[in-house]
Order: sequence, then C-alpha cells, then structure tokens
Amino acid sequence: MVNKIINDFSITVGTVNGSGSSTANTTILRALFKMGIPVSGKNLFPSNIQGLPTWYTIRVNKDGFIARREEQEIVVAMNPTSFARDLASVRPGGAFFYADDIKQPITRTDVMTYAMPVKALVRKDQTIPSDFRDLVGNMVYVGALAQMIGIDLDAIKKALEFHFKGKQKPIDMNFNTVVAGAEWAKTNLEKKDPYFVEPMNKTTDLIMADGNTAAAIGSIYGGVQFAAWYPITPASSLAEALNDYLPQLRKREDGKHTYAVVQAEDELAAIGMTVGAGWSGLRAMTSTSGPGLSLMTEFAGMAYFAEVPIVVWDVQRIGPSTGLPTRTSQGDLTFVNFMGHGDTQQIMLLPGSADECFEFGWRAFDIAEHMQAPVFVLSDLDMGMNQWMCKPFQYPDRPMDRGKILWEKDLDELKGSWARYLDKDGDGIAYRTVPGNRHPMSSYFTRGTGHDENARYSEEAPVWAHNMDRLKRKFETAKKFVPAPAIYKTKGATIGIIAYGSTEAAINEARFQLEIEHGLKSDYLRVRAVPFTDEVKKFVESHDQLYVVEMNRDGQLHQLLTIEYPEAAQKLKSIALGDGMPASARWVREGILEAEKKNVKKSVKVSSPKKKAVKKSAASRKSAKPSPKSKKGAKK
Amino acid sequence: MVNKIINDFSITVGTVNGSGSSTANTTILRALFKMGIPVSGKNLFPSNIQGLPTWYTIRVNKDGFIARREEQEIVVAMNPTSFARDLASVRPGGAFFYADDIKQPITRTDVMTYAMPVKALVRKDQTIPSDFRDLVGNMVYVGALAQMIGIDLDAIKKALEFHFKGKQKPIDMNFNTVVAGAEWAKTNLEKKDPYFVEPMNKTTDLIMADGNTAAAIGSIYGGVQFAAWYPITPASSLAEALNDYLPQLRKREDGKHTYAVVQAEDELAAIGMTVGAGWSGLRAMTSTSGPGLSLMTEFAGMAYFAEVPIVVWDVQRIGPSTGLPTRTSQGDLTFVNFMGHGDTQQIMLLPGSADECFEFGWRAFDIAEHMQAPVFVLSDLDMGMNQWMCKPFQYPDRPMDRGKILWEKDLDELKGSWARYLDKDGDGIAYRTVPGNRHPMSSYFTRGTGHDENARYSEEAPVWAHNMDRLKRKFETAKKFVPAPAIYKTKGATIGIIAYGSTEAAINEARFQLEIEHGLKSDYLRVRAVPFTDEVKKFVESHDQLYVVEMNRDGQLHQLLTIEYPEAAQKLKSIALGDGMPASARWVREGILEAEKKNVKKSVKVSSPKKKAVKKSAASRKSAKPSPKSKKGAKK
Amino acid sequence: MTETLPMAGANIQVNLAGLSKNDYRGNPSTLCQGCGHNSISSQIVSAMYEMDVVPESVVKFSGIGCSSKSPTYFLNRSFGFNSLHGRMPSVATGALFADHAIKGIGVSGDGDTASIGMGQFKHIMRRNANMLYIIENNGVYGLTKGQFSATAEEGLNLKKQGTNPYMPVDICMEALASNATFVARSFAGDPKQVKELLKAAMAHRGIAILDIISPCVTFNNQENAYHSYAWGKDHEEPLHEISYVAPRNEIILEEAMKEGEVREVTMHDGSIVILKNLDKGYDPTNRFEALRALEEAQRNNWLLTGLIYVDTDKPALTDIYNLVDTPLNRLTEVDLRPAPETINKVNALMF
Amino acid sequence: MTETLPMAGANIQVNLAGLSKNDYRGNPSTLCQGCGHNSISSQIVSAMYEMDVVPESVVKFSGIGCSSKSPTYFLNRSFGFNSLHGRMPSVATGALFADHAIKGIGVSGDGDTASIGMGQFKHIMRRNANMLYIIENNGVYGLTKGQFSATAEEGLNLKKQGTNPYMPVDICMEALASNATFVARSFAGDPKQVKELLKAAMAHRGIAILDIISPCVTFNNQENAYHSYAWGKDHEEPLHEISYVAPRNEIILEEAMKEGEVREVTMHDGSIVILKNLDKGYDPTNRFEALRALEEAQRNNWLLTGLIYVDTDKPALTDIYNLVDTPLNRLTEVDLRPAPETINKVNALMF
Ligand SMILES: Cc1ncc(C[n+]2csc(CCOP(=O)(O)OP(=O)(O)O)c2C)c(N)n1
Ligand SMILES: Cc1ncc(C[n+]2csc(CCOP(=O)(O)OP(=O)(O)O)c2C)c(N)n1
Ligand code: SF4
Ligand code: SF4
Ligand SMILES: [Mg+2]
Ligand SMILES: [Mg+2]
Repeated sequence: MVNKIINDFSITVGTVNGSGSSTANTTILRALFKMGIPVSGKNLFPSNIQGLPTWYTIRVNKDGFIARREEQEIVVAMNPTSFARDLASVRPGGAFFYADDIKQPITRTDVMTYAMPVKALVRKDQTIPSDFRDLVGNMVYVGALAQMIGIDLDAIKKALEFHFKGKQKPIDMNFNTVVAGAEWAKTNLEKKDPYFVEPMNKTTDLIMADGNTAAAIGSIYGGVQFAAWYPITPASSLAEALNDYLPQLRKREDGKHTYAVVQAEDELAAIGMTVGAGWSGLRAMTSTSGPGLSLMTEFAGMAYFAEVPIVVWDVQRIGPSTGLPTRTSQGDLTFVNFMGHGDTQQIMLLPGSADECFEFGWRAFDIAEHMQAPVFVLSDLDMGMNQWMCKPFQYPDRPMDRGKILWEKDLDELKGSWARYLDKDGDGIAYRTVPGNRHPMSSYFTRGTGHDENARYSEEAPVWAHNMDRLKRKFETAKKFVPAPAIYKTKGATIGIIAYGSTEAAINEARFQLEIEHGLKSDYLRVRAVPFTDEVKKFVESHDQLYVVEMNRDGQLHQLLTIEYPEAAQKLKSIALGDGMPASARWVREGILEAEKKNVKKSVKVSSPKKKAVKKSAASRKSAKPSPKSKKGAKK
Repeated sequence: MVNKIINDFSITVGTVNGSGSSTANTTILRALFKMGIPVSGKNLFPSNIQGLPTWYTIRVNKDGFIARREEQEIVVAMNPTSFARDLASVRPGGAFFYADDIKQPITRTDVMTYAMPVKALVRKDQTIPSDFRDLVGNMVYVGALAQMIGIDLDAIKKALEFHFKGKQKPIDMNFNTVVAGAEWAKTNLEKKDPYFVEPMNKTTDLIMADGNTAAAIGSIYGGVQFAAWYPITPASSLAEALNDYLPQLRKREDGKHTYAVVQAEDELAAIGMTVGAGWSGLRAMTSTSGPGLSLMTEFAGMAYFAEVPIVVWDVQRIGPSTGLPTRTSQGDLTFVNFMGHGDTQQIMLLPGSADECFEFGWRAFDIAEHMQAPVFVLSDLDMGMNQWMCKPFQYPDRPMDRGKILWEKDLDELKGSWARYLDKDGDGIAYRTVPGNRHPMSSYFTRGTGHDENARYSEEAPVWAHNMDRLKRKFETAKKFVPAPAIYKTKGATIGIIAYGSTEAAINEARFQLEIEHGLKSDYLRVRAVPFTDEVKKFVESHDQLYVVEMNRDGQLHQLLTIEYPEAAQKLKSIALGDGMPASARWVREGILEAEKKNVKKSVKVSSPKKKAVKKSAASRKSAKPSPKSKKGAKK
Repeated sequence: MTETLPMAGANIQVNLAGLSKNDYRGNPSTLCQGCGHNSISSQIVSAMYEMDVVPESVVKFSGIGCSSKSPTYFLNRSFGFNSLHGRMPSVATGALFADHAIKGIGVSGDGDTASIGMGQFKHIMRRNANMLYIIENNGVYGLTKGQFSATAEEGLNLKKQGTNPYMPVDICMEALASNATFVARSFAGDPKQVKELLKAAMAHRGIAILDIISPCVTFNNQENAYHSYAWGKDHEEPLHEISYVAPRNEIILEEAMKEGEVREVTMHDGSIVILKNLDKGYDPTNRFEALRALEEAQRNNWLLTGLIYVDTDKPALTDIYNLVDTPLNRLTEVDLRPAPETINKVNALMF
Repeated sequence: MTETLPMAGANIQVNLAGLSKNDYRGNPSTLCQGCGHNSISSQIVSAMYEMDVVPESVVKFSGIGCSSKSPTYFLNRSFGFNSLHGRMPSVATGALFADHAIKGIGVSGDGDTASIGMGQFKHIMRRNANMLYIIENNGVYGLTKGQFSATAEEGLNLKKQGTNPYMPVDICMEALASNATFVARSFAGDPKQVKELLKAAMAHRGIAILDIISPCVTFNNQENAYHSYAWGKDHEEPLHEISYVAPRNEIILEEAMKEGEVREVTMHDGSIVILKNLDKGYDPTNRFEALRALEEAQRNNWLLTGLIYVDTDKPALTDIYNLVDTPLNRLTEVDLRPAPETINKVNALMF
C-alpha cells in the first residue's frame, strides 16, 4: 500500500437537501477539530428547501491552510441524483464511500470504493424509531469514515454531546449508529487509500464559529438596542442569532428587555425603522443581502445626509439581481461606496474572519455613533454561514463611544445654545440631541432636504455647499476611526497583494505556494475599511507591483483604489473572479502568475487571461461548460 | 449719459411664487428672441406652491453666451419680501424697477431706480375683471421694461398671441396693459441707465425649448408605447408633456391609442411596469429624479441582468436624499454607473442641449432595444425645466432599430431551435422573443436568478461566470452604438476640457474668456455617453493637461474617467462644484485658472482651492455665508 | 409548427385546442414533497387543459418565494417572468399592455403579496388588471425557512420563531377594501374547489384574486396553525360549490337568493359559473354581504372558502386605455413614428 | 431652563403644563392661503394646549408633501423628523422604541400614505404603534402640482389631469381591514370636530388613524370634487359629536345604543370621550357596524365623519416588547454590554 498521507486532504459528502446530514457533517468537523487538526467546513447548498443535491466539504490541513480546494480526495455519496457526478469528482487514488442501496455503476477503477450498508445497519438497531432512520442513517458514514481514516471515537462522542446539549437519548441513538458503522467497516472494509488523520495540537486556543453568529454576538457586546430585519439568505441567520443570544446575554432580574428585534415587512421598512431608532439615540442595526440592500438605497442616502448613525450588515451573495442566493461574492463594494443619488460617500467595514465579525459587530456602533453616519459592514455568505476556525472572541478593549450627544445637563451648561449642524470642533462632526431629551431647547427638526447649521430648511447655494463640504471633511475624519488594514510582510517581497474579507485563507496559501514553488515573495495588505487609512496609502506607495485580488467580476476594490490613488493607478492590477465559489489558492496563484508573465497594464482585469482563469477554475469545479441546447431541450 | 450697452446684460424679476409672473417673463423672453437677440431664461423657484419668493433671470447676449451669469444689470422687484435683497443684487450702475406700492426704503444711490404704479394702472383699465388684476399687473413691468430698454412691442404682441394660442380676449387684456405700462413709462420715466436691446438676426433657424418637452417629443418620434411614471420635480413635466403631445402626434382615424401612459403608485411600480412592458416588446420608458431613482435600484439591477430594454430619464436635481427639489445638479453619475448590488455596468446617455434631449429621446429606444439593456438618460433641472435656445428638432435620420427579436416566421425558419442567452453573433447580444408570439417554441422563462443559455435556472459556477462575461462583452459592444462625444478644437490649445450635459454654455463662454483675457487656449470634449467611446480615449491620450468640469461635489465624471483610463489618471484634474446653481462661466474660468496656477495633482478636487471656489461663487450669489445661530434663533 | 414540438401524438387524447394534458405541464417541481403549492400547480394544469386554453395566450408571472417558483412547474409553453420579491403586480401590469388578448396568471406567496408586496398588491386591484392573481398562502416565508409572514395569526407559536405579535392580514378582506372585481378563497387540500375557482377566475375579465390556503408542510404545519392541513380540515366551512359549464347563453343574476337555490354568474367571455348556495342566501355580487361574511368568519376564526365576491361590470385596465386592435407589441415604425412633415409643426410650437 | 426660553411671561395665560399657547406654535406656514392643512395645524396647536401636553414628550413625524411640511408649523418645541416619501411609518416605528413615554404625532398626505406609502401604512397598523397618524387627504399630490392621488374618486375630472381611471382608496376602510385600533374621519372645514377627534386620538394608546378631508384650494377644489370645500359642505353627514372631558373615573361601554343616547368610551389614559349618538344606535366599538357604515357611505358617496371605530384593549407595540422602565435611549454601557466574564462562556459555545 502507498505511503500514508496524513492530515492533508479534503472530504466531500454529497447528500439530499433536507435529509438532515448537517448534524453528521458538523460532527465530523468538530471531531477533527477536537483532535487538534486544522479544519474548515463549507456547505454548498441549493436555493431550495428539500430534495435537491447538496454538498459539504471538509478540508483537513496540517499546515493550517483551510481555504476551499478544488480537489476532493475522499467523497461520500448518499444521493442517487448526484452519484455519478460525485464519483467523477474523486481525485485519482482517492476514496469513494457510498450507500449500497444506490444501485449505480462504478465507472472508475482509479479510485478506492467502499459500499456501506446504511439502511441495513440502521434497521438492525431496534432502538431507533422508524421515522428517525433516514436522519440517523447519516451517522453510518460518520462511523465508517472514522474507522477508515482514523477519527477518534471519543472526539465524535464529545461532538455529539455538545450538539445535543447533553441530552442522552439522541446522543446515544446517534453515537451507537456511529459505532455500528465503524465496527462494520472494521470487519468488512479493507483500507486501500492513503488518507489518514492523526491527532495534533494545532487547534488549542481556537474556536469554531460562523460569521453571522459572531456578528450577532459582537453586536450584543456593542450594546445593540434595536434591530429590524427582513429574512433573506444568507443574512437571516445573523438576525436569528440576535434572537437566540440576546435573551441569554442581556438577561435581567426583572425579566424586562433592554432591546427590541423587529421583523419588518420588507427592507425599506427595516432600514426605515433602523434610521428612526438610530436617530432617537438607540444603537440600531439591520442586516440584509443584495436585493434587500438595493431596496435600502434611498434611506442609505438619507442617513448619510441627515447624519443618522446606523449599522447595516450586508452578508454578500452573488448578484446582480436575485442572482444565486446560496453562492458567495464580494460584489457590493462599489455599489455601497456610491449608494444613494447625489454625492454620497459611505463608510464600509470589511471583516476578514469570524472573530473579526465579532469585533466589527461592536466597533461598528462606536464608529457609527462617533461619525453620526451609517456604517456598512460587508461580510459574505462563505464567511457568514460556514464554520471557521478562528481566535476566540475578545471582550471589547475600550468603553462604548456614544459620540457627541447632548443631554439636559449639557444643554443647561450651554444655556440651551447649540446648533445641530455646526462644526464646532473642526472635524466635521457636529453635536446632536435625541428625542426624549426634555430640555426645552433640545429639539430640532431632522430632514433630508437642504438645511443650515440650525437644521432650518434652506435653499441658499452657499448653505448647501457649506454643509456638503463639512460632510466631506467628516468623511476625512473617519479615516482616523475606522480599522487599519492587516499587513503581512515577507522579507525580500517583490510584489504586494491587496485584498479584503473572506479571501484571506486562500491568499495566505497562495503566497506560501508562490514563495515555495515559484520563488515569488509577496507582502499582503488586507483592507479592513473604507475610507482607506494612511497605512493603505503607504503600502501602495511602497510597492512597484500591486495585485488587487477579489471575488467579483469588475475588480471593485481595484476601482476604488484607482480613484483614491490615481498616481498609483498604473501599478495596481486587478485579479478578479466572481463565480459564486469561495476563493481557492489556485486561482489566486494562477491569476498572479499570469499577470506576472504578461506585465501589460490591466491585462489581467478585462479580457482573455481572466476568462481563461474562469474556464480553468470552472473546469476545476468539475462541471462542464454549458453548451447551447435547443429550445426543445429547455422544455424537457 | 454713459455710452449705451447693447444686447449684453441680465434682467432678473423677483416676484411671489404663484403670482402668475411666468407669462410676463416668458413674454419678455420670447419678444427678445423674436428680435433676433440671443437669450436664455432661468427660473429660480422655491420648493413651494404659493407665497415664497421666486426669481426669473433673462440673459441677453449678442455673442450668444447664454449661461447663467452672477451679475444682474436690471432687476424688477414685485415682491416686498425680497425687495431689499433684490435691490442689493443690482450691479452698480444698473437699473432697478419696482412696484410703487411696495413702501420700502431705497438704500442705494449707485443704481437707477424706476417706480412703477402697477396697481394704479391696472385699476384704471375697466375692462380687466378685478380677480384678474394681480395676474395682468405683471404686464405693467413688461411694458415699462419694453419702453425703457427698447423691446419691440410687435414682438411682444406676437409672443402673447402665441402664448394665448390666438385667443383674442386674453391677448388684448394683457397687451393693453403692456402698452399702458410702456406709455406711462415713456411719459413719466427718464432713462438713466445704459442698457438697451437692439434687433439682431442671431436667432433665425433656432427654436426655444425646455429639455423635458424636447425629451417627451423625441420619445414620441422614437415610438414610445408605454410610459409609467410617478410625479417628482423636476421630472414631472416630461411625463406630462407625453400626455400633452401623444394625442396630437399619434392621432389615428379610429381614435384608438398606440400607447399607454400610466401614473404609477410610486417609482418601484413605475420601473416595474416599464420592465414588464419592455420585456414584452414595447418601447417602454419611465422618468424620475433622485429619490425616485434610488427606489428604482433593485429593478435597475434586474433589467441589466435579465437584459430587459427600458429607458429611464433621470432629470437630476441636487441630492443626496430629498436635497433641494428645485435646484440643479450633475450628481447621479457614479450612482447610476454602479446602480444595483453585484457587478453592474449601466449605459448612460448625457444630453447637452434641448435638441439633444429630443435626439436622445428617440435614440435611447434604439440603443436599449439593440443592446437589450436599460438605458439611463441623465438630464438635469436646468436643462429640463428652463427655456433654451437651440437648433430645431431633426427628424430621426435612421429607421427604428428593434434589435434581435424573433417572431413566428423567424422561429419557423429556425425550426424553433434558438436559445435566449446564446451569444450567436459574438457581440454579447443574444436573440429574444416576446409574449404574444404564438409559436409553440417561442416562450422562455425570464428571471433575475442565475441562468444558462436556455434561460434555465442554474447554480453552476462556470455557467454564472460565462453569462456575466457575456454581459461584459455586451457592454463593450455598446461603445459602438452610443453617441460619440462632441469635440471642439482650438488651434494651439494647451489644455483639454472634458465635461457633459448642461454646462456647455458656461464652458464655451469660459473658453472664450480664457483665450481672450488669459491667452489660455483649450480643446473641449463633451462626453455624451457611458461607456466612453474611442474618441474619448483619443482625446485623453492626446492632451497632457485635462480638466474635468462638472456640477457635483465629488468630481464624478473624473472618477469614472480615472477608472477607465488609469494610465491617464495623473493628468486628469477635477473641477467640481455642486451648490444647486447652473454653471457660470466665472467658476469654470476661475477653477481652471487656479488649477493652472498650482499644478499639483488633484489639488483642485479635494480641498482648499475648491472650497475657495465655492465661497467665491457663493459670494457672487449675493447671500452671506450662514453663521452659527443659537437654537433660540431657530425657534423664531 | 415543427416536428421538434412536444405536441400530442396520434392516439393521445387532446382537447379542443388540439393539445394533450402534457402540453400544459411544466418542469418537475423542486418544492418539498407534500407542499400545498404542488397540488395547486397540478390543478392549474388540469383547469387550463379542460378550458382548452392555448398556452401561448397566457403569460405567467411571479415574485420570489417557494410559491413564486411554481410557474416553472406548469405551462412550459407559456412565457414566464419570475420577477422580484413583492413586485409581480407592477411587472404584470406593464407586460399585459403588450397584447390585450393575453391573460396573465400570477402566482405569489403571502410574504410576497402581503408583506413586502402589500403596496403593489393593493394598487393592481385598484387598476383591475386582467389577470388571475393566486396567493399560495401558508402564513410563513417558506423559502427563507419559516419566519412569520404578514398572514400568520396573532399569537401563533412556531418552534423556531416564537410567538407572532402582530395582527394578520386577511387577503380577501384586503381585496374587497380595494374593490377587486373577483375575490375567492380556497384550500389546497380541496383540489376540486381549487380547480373550479381557477376556471371561474380565468373566465373573469379583470383582476381575479384567489387566496389559496396552502400549507407549508416543512415550516408551518402544527395542529393549531391556521395554515396547516389539520386546521383546514376541521374548521373549513365551504361557502358554496362551483361547477363549470362551457360557454352558453348569458344569464344575469337577480337580487335576493333563497336557500339551496342554484345561481349562475355570467363571465365576460360568456362562460358561466354555477353557484350552489349552501348557506343563508349568500349573494357573491353583494359587496356588503361579502364584508359581513368575512368579518363574521374572522370573528369566529372560520376558514371561509368559495367565490366571495364578483363584479363583472368594471372594465379591465387595458380596456380603459382604448388600445388599437393589433397587439401593441406588433405595431411597427409606420404606426409608431409620426410622419416626417409633422416635425416642422412641432418646431413651430417651440417658442 | 434658561432665560433664553420662549416661555410664558408673568401675566400670559398658561395651561396646567405652565405653558402658553405660543409654546405650542410652529414656524409660519409656507403653504397656500386657504389650504386645508393650515387649519388642521392650528387645531393641533389648540388641542395640545388644551390637553396640557408637554411638547418635549411628543415627537413629530411626516413623509414628503405639502401635508408633510405641516409639522414645521406646530409644536416647535418637539423633535421632528421629516422623513422620506411614504416612509413615515417605519421611521416612527423605530423612533418610538427609544422612549416609550413619548407619543408620536404623524402628519402625512393621501399620496404619501395611500400611493407610495400604502405598504408601510398597512403594516404600522398591524403593529399598533403608539402614535396619532393624521392623513391630510385632498385627493391630489399638492406639492407636485395636482396630479391624482390614490384617494381621488374614479372618474374625477381635473383640468390639467384629465379623468381618473382607477378606484379610490378609502383610508378608513383600509384602517379597519388592517385592524387599526382607532379609526376616525373628519373634515378640515369643521375645526371643532377636528379638535375633538385630535384629543380623543391623543388619549388613545396605540395607532390612531385620523383621515381628515383637507381640500387643496390650488389644485383640487372644483364643485364636483369629493375633497373640495363645496363637496364637503353639501354631502357631509356627521356621524356623532364628540366633546372631550379631562381624566375622570373610567366608564365602560355597554352593548347596544339607543337613539340620541350619550355614550362614553374610556381611553387607556383614563380620559373619556363622550359620544353623542346621532344616528341608528351607532356603536364605535363594533367593527362590523363600522364596516357596514363605511360600505353604506361608499355606496351613497357620503362623507362619513366621526369616531368610526375604537378598540381600547390591544396593547401598543412597545408594550408588547416588555421593555425596561428607563427609556431605552438613556441606558448606558452598564445596562447594554454583557459583563467581561460572560465572554468565556460565549467562546465555549463556539465549537
Ligand atoms: C428584496 C428581497 N428580500 C428578501 C428576499 C428573500 N426571500 C426570498 S423568498 C422570501 C419569502 C417568501 O415567502 P412567501 O412569499 O410567503 O413564499 P413561500 O416561500 O412561503 O411560498 C424572502 C423573504 C428576496 N428574495 N428579495
Ligand atoms: C420617492 C419620491 N417620489 C416622489 C417625490 C415627489 N413628491 C413630493 S410630494 C409628493 C406627493 C405629495 O402628495 P400628498 O402626500 O398627497 O401630499 P399633499 O402635497 O397633497 O399634501 C411627491 C410625489 C418624492 N419627494 N420622493
Ligand atoms: S418550505 Fe414550505 S412552502 Fe417551501 S416548498 Fe417546502 S413546504 Fe412548500
Ligand atoms: S398646493 Fe394644495 S395642498 Fe399644497 S399647500 Fe397649496 S393648497 Fe395646500
Ligand atoms: Mg408563504
Ligand atoms: Mg394630497
């Protein structure tokens, strides 16, 4: 038998949507994590509730590279519909597990195949109620897999105990099936593939979290008081996590609430309510994705202009339009930047990991209230809904910043003399009061129309320009308060890479490969906010060759950097691909290498090379390019 | 007496909103036009229906420069509220006419003042019904003005005949008052100011039109079949002009209609209906302004992605948010360019004159149907609602382009085999069918979700990327079909000016002044569409110093040019001012001169110099910069 | 026609349109097994087949949701537009101007119609657009995994969602308030009635609102829930049966109805709906009666089904606009572009 | 308080809040002379003064339109939010969570509420937000110069606009359909009734819909028009008079009412509205009666005014949420940020 390959491969499980395989898959993920092995789990699911094929991919990597990988060394096929496709997807020399009730031809000889008597084993166990059989059946492949690659059964038990919150009955029912599967495999299967796991210590002091839950909990530590939302994939679980965790984390003796979460009738209402709440002094947020974001445009412009602090989470999915609700993207950057008619500059935060979702969860409120402006936090489906290994959440390292707000006593000191839009401090940020303030001089009139420093309606040209210039000054001030970029240097780096968000894992892996396999050393800057801080400027200035890597078609960050740093325009090159799949080290690496080859300006961005990249990654995604079909075909 | 100044000054009339002075003002405008003198008329009105001050400015200029000018040589004051301000606004040595029933002190000695017995004269004329007196009273200043500066009474008569469509009674009533005013002035007033008009022949073969009417009529010649709209200033008059002119221009024997104009419940519905109509094969349009445009975002993205031909007129007013509904701007450029979440590229047309509004009115449909894409036409309040001298409307010089559309016979030939999103011709534009096609193979399913070439839903990554790349290719194709820029060269020009839309008049005047007074020669390119055509590229490449002049704060065209031409980023400088007032030659000239002085890159755009520019123009707009007031002040 | 067509073969049974039932089907459903929406789709197929509808003369519309996916599962030979969430009414309104011979069939959900779509829903009824507007009403947002929609009863308790604090929207009451010209309700568990009402609605010229309680087996099916099968079965109180008869001579409805009487309402296309009155002389042309019946049902928490209100006199939207006989989307430059000589007249007006 | 305040001087008459009527005024109106909206603003000033309302405990909201400008013309000492066209309800809903002691006063127009705002209007009623929601209803878009709004009667003919082809929205019918807890209508030409209804609405806890026919003298005032003074004067049919009495002991309404009887409805704050029944034993707590009366009025083209429906039992939105006694917007870090030790428990859950 070939030499073992340890802790360095990917497992993909193909099941039917709605068949409850997620418990089984997260159990495997958690068990591996418990064994101290770096892992990641990604769910590739359809925009459907039940019946269509869905896949879950677990990457195991001893060096801690957990980005999506095109190759699948181990594939588990539980779904007849995707059986052929799943079989085809196994890497030569890999392992193919499948439920033996799927009677379909095994068309490959270059992979090891293992048939599992799933139904039979489950039926054998009398303790399992018949209507639970399908569900529990998934545990058979957990057991078989555990046995064949060496997952520690104790780790699996711990995972199940956690999952079922210690409830013995389901724990036993499932664990017994795992054991049954393992034992059956032990006696009936002969290990012919080289893939094994072995315990490590690389996950100590790490946690497993999805970005949406992290964002919700972060918001709670930020003191969120009002959240209005409307359901939309992949953002729903953020608001739902607020509903889950608020009662625990903000529990009080008197059982009363310090917050309100409102499910609005749509996104116009969701942001409208949020604007109302933010205006009246609450830490207010809403969360949505593409289509909902587009509907928020008018209010986004008003919040910018009327200077209302709100936080908007945009968990990006791929668009335009309804697009693919269950595929990821970084496609909303330029839209949000210019969101709203007229001259608008929006503040954006760009978290790059689950723990950063937590951090920005609370920081977003500080920034919004300090700047008296809407703050958009752009996460994405991959970061928001998948399980990520990350640092534990850090308790906020500073007190809340409520910004320049005047209450009764402040107004008494001022003898009631203040002006809502007066730039007293020269930073573009004026002082505000909020409803409920009972001081007779506290009130003012808020409007989306032109106004003077006293909030009075004005059509005077200089008054308008004066106010707009202050808003621009305020945006400059924001550079001092938004998160600085994360910068990773390599001695002797010849190129600089600029990226943001969930591509971090892929980029780190690609940088490693570029250095090892191609001798190409790189520095890496991960932008964490717009407006860009001085660190970004310095990084751009100090590199002659810069690649801006992102998951969209048009190279949106590249466009914003070009506008901000025209003097550097020529050295900024765009590596952009938007096809709904999480970034992989391969396309980052190939994109950079191709760009390095033909050092023609922007060549990468627009045309053929990029399209090639698409085809390649396409191919690597094991699905043929579509070929024109007759209309008739369309009807079948 | 000083030497005459002939056909080169501005007249401003200050009245009360809703007092019906517009008839009087357009009568003066038309009379001057009839006299062959280049003129323009601009209405500076409040966002209010009755009672607030409003101004109408007529510029008379023998050289044909008709942009807004800061100086007022002749001011007519009919409104007590704005009397002092009006008096202060007269240029030293100028003339100040006022209704003698306004009993307020004349605080200046450096202007010639003429009191007019408006009420008395009107009351004298028994033929005028009492409730018509205020209305007709305005004709008194028309008469006095005519007498004092030399407007031809026949020309006035012709103007009134046109205005009242030949109805004798109102014509007489008004003209008699004009004559009375003139005669009274003749016998009672002594001409002490130098401003006179004299007949010329510079308006032959020209017409007078507002951009909204021109756009509506142009759309009718473009064969508009469906228009959905929701009222909003300054766009309403475009849709209302459709209602006015469609019945005349599309009249049929059978009295039936070939079109439908629907007033929707809001802008989401307006564009939704338009998308439905465009999808089903009608030439469909909607018209709106800032706030409405923001509400159209979700559908704009869908129309781009589902490839539905629609035309959207955006008559820009200044924003963000509700902003100033009655002030002009060029502030929606970057917003529309990126309109919609996800990767979106929108086609924009940028008319620069009333006759171009007519031309783009019909061309927009050809482009939309040829490209199977939404086409946004960005006009503005100044162009759309004010009267402009321009070339006569030219009948369309080419047949309608209905684009790639398949009907029954085409499908028979194809044996029903076609695919909605297949790029058969390599130009990114596929073939489409429309509902009502009775061929059994004609139908397909339209969606905003990911789809393959047969319009089937697909979540495959390569299918998505393949389709998005085609859309990008299609956008490239658009460069061949959108209007090329207008280019004006000067021998020995050292700088290039790039602008668009209604600033043309101001820029031409500024170029003239720069050449004569400062020896600075310039070439001028007026962008007429996005995507930019090759002519724009060549112009950019062939100049070392480029000034991008526009009426917004952030230099939006400058931003788009920077993204498109990074290699030229450093020579592109932004001259941007958005304060709601139409561009004047002065700020264009001063902006360029200041930029020329300190040739530091982008210095103009961001900071102090630009702000100075603002203040200057502010000052020139005769209204003090607002100073912080106490809240108490706010309450009075 | 070409041989590539999925047309009826020699010995397959066909209807008067010469089509087999297959010609009315759509793609296989991707909805959950047992979803109420699926049975509605198959009733649409049957109704269209039995009414000899020509698929090409129908256009399908929907918004976004599980329900809004349905148009892919019937009438493959009809054009379809799966629009935006809550925006089906505006898209349909515009599209139906292209060819006034076309009938619209819209399928929406309670979230799509009563939550985000409330505004457009109300306004398309005011305009009386000529379409069958089906609401597959399950009280939840199915596609986003079961949150409460605006039609969920107040106090309804769902495991993951907690308790619904807001008053429910009554689709039929809303339709009456907005002067819809055809208002009916049924229950997906009663395919016969669903089909009859579908036929009646298809025959109606103008907006036909059909609120079909369609249980979400996955997210809203506990015993106590209004939109669940269980609930429907107990509480259902059929208002009157309807059976459809192919076009005959018109019969106009008189005033009062007596117990058990049989009553016919004549549709604009001359076809007839026969009403069998089950209870207290119900007259579906009496708006006041309709309001009363609904108010009573609300108070008693009844699931009132049947043809609740119909008004056959109001002109449909496109009729109001007095359009040319040729479908607008078949007009050409000759009809659409004013003659060259007109341009001078126009320029003469520009002064 | 500082001497810079516009407070009542020594010998100026003040109310129980120690304020003079001036303290309730706003800026001078910029609306047209004779606009119905202006008389409503002055009735608001009077009502608030007479009810001893503390201006700082009221927040003003509006959308966009002539009507929506009104909040600048009353209660200068209250906070105000002139929001977006049709979006007043959502902004108010969010803002009112900040301090549950605050009462919202919203002024909207028929376009702002029934056209673009229909969706949010319907949903704020479902939620029973604690605010007085006034619709200044003139059947046109005043600020954009007189186009038809959604409440314009079908067939209404306006010079510049032509004929309105669509069915009108009946604000009160919509309110009833959406289970609003207070529904009333008045006429700007009847200041006394307007003021009484304003007081009753202010005393109601929950959403109070007040549809006030408010003629647009500039664009919609021909004799034949529903929303014009002329029309109102002839067709107005007062339903019952209301006079307001300061808080006393509660009296609960019994069932049937007899001719001419005097009937009192007790509001949540204990204050009382006395109803003088003019016609056929009208009972404003009977939803069915309300529907009947409106339906009848619609059929006869009557302008029905008065307190049409009231339900004093439903909790207001913020009550449902069981909030702490301190206004939310006065809570500080101590109340809002979980204690440091909790973070480890949280991290333990992340696996
Ligand atoms: C603007 C927008 N917001 C949110 C969504 C997400 N979304 C998709 S379907 C749906 C709800 C569908 O509910 P319903 O209309 O009742 O249909 P059902 O699935 O229950 O049949 C939502 C909120 C969306 N697609 N677009
Ligand atoms: C999104 C948006 N669309 C359109 C407008 C233009 N607009 C301003 S007021 C108004 C109508 C107001 O009508 P109504 O609410 O009845 O108030 P009224 O002026 O009649 O009192 C419109 C359409 C706007 N401000 N915003
Ligand atoms: S989730 Fe509910 S509504 Fe959606 S398909 Fe499944 S059963 Fe039907
Ligand atoms: S236009 Fe009409 S609604 Fe507006 S202020 Fe004037 S009268 Fe009132
Ligand atoms: Mg539903
Ligand atoms: Mg109105």
